[in-house]
Amino acid sequence: MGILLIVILVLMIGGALFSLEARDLLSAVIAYGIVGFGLVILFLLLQAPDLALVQIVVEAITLIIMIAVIMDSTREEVKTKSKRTAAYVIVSIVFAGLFLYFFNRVTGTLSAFGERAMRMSLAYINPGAEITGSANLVTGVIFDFRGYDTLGEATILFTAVIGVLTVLRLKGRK
Amino acid sequence: MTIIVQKVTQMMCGIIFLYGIYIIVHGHLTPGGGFAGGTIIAGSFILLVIAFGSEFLTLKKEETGSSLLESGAILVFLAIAAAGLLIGGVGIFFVNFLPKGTVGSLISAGIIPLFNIAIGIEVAAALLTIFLALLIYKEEST
Amino acid sequence: MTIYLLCIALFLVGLYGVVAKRNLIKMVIGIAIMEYSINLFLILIGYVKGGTAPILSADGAQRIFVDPLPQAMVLTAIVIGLATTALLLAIAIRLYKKYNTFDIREIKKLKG
Amino acid sequence: MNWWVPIFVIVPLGGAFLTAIIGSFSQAFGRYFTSFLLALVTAFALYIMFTPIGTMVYRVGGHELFDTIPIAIYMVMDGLSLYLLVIINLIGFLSAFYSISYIKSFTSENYYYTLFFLMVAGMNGVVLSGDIFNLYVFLELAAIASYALVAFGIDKEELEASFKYQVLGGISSLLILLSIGLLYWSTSTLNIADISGIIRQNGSPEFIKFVSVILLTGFGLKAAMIPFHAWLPDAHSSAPSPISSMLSGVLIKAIGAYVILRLFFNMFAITYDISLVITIIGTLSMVVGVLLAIGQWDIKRLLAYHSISQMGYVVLGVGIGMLVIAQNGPRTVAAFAIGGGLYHLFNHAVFKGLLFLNAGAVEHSTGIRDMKRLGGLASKMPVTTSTSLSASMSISGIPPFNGFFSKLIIIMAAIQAHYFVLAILAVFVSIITLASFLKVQRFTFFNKEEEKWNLKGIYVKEVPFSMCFSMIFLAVLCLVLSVLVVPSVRDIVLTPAVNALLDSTVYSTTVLGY
Repeated sequence: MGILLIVILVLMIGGALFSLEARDLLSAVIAYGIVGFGLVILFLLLQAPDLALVQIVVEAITLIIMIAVIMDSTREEVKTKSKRTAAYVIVSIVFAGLFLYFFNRVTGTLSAFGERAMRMSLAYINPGAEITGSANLVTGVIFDFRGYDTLGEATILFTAVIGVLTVLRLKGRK
Repeated sequence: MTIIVQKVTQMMCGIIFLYGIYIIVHGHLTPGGGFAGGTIIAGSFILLVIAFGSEFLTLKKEETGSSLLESGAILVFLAIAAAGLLIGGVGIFFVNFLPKGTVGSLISAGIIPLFNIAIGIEVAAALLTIFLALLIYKEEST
Repeated sequence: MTIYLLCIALFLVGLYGVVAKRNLIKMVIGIAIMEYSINLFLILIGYVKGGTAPILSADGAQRIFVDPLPQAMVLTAIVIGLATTALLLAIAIRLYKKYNTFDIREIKKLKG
Repeated sequence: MNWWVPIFVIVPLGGAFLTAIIGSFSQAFGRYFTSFLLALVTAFALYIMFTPIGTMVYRVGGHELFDTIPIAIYMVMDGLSLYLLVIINLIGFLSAFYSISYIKSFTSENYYYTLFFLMVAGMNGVVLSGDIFNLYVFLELAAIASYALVAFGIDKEELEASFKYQVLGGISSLLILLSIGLLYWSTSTLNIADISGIIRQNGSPEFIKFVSVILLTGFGLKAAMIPFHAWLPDAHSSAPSPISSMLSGVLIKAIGAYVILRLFFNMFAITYDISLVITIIGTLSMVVGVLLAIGQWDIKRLLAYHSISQMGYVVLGVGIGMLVIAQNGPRTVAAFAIGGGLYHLFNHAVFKGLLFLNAGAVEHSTGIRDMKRLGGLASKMPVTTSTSLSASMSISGIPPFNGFFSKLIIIMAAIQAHYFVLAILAVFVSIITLASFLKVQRFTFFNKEEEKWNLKGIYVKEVPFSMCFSMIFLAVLCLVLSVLVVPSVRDIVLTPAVNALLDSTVYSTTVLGY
């Protein structure tokens, strides 16, 4: 399975790079879709069907909204006047390399992929179903053990709606 | 949109809507739950709006309605959570005060299905409101 | 270990998009990509070798489950990401209507 | 059971949802409801502050420990949280009351008050949270509400400032989430007290340093410390004035500085390196912020740069305390320095809140923010002028105003800890601040050009009652807060907050109960 994960992840990185470099905004948004739907497959492979379900619909709706935003705009990106000198590229590559190096170094001592010991979630798995009465343990965690987080999360969505309505008013001042 | 798209949408929309409800109601048994189901329901409405288009005034009315529905649903969510403060005299926020039932049956898990339904309505209304707000803005500003 | 590094590489690609790109939509995409990579990172942490999705089946068989807590966290993070993206896009379309461009340098130039 | 702990989150959230529903039928509802509810919450917080009850630990959902592992989300109300709660709700109440008149010139007031409630709820949630992921969720709530509020006027500058703020805020949030993931990978728990216990025992120093740097970058962006300050001047000067006062007065403290204090004192063991980095960041913010402020002529932009500088004082005071603790220096000196920093935090919330409200009053009456075009408002707007004068004296450290005492404490602590350079820098910055605010006073209010307004045909008059009330209240607070130097008052208000930080292991033992 490890190989499959890596192949999909490399595809996602490629999609992300293409999306950021594409001239046409519509192709950028479509390529961004590759990343999102790749993530759906990874979620399924990593045994998170709840998330795959949420991600696939959220991704679809985000794409619809994004396309609605760019559809009747000048989609062609303005040409950059070669400000991106070689030094700029080198600095970003060096930064990325250093970050990855340090990340690799400090996480080398941590548990390997798929072998982490559980602590807080022990109680969520074994007696979890008895405590919450929910057969889907993730739902049990979301609405019972960590229901308070879910309240915050629902409120954030509410905030975003009010924010969008605020920003899209036609007139701000009387 | 063409007649083909409209006919297909007409046939599919109800099924998608029902599927969303199924996902919400079975949130504590199968993968999914309020968030996934709510997004699916919002998707079915968005599909309808895209396929058929709509009068500007109708859109405006729908937007007000869905925005109100959203606020109401999240208020209900908060009320159920805060009811734990009053019930039983122990004063615990987010306590699961209803009987749990047997694990695996549809009516079980206490207040979790109620939370799922409230969140489902909230998410569906929220996404629909965002979409409609963008659509209305594009019509108004041109 | 490779998989974690690739995940962080995806994060850095998103960061590159946010920092280096001057187009509002590209910047939004960059933020969204960073968001995705962090979601994936959390799920990778929660994976247990040979584990199955944390849902009790009707037959009552004992299985190894993957960690449900990161899944709950990622669900929250997805919704937060959706909220951020929606608000950013609303402001982007508003700016577009005012300046007729998504390019942040043009916007600065027009503002004077 | 301490059933009232979650009230601080439930009440503002309920207020927000009610305002969204009822406010869409009647615009006036939110106007009065917001001030009313926030006044109640403030009174409640003050009542708890003056009732000695010690640290409160509240388990949401009521789940007990499972084999000594905390499984519920914890809400922790110790001295520091309570101190921040009072500041947030007090400034929130006064800003909301000020908004009654100020926001009348905008459309869709109900959205404004809903977002205002949500921002306050988010900040209350952050300071009460004892769980790092929960803290992140409420931090995002406060941040997203503030993004929308910055863009509330939907003019060009506001939208652009909001976009910039959102992009940088988004990066910082994701860096915070990345470090939460790393911490969860290493410790398999999310409870701050539990994480603290585990990484103090067997966390590798390299790993902790890496996570600390990412966390410091994330929260430094939220708190607008100097290398990460780019968004603050735009966002804070474009927002409506009551919101600027909330952002500068409270938000950067509650979701930036407070979390840095909580995590680096109570979660990680204090090390010399991190203390040094925090002190350097604080000093840099203090010096560079004020230097950037000198050249500004836009009154709100100038205030925004001063916010960076004054937050530098707070971080400097706390950083000196950390350095002393890290070197096993005398605890009294550490307590003195931390106390000075926290005292300045409250003072800054009060006088910077007031200064932004003054700027808003000037803008409300004249429609101008550029100081070169203002002047001679002293006789026309007596309340604004006098309150602004007291706030200016307070921020530049003139006795007997509160700013003088907190700066004095920080400088004395720096001398006692033998950081003479830092003490001299703090005095130097204070002098520049004084010069800068002399300029504000001279060009905005005095300058003897009263006829100018009549010539321009702008009829300038004093602002309405609700705005005057908030400004006078804060001006009085500028004087009253000086009593915090009196030991008996300080022991009630400030000392519990300092003690919560001073003993870095007490937090985890109190929260977990073993």
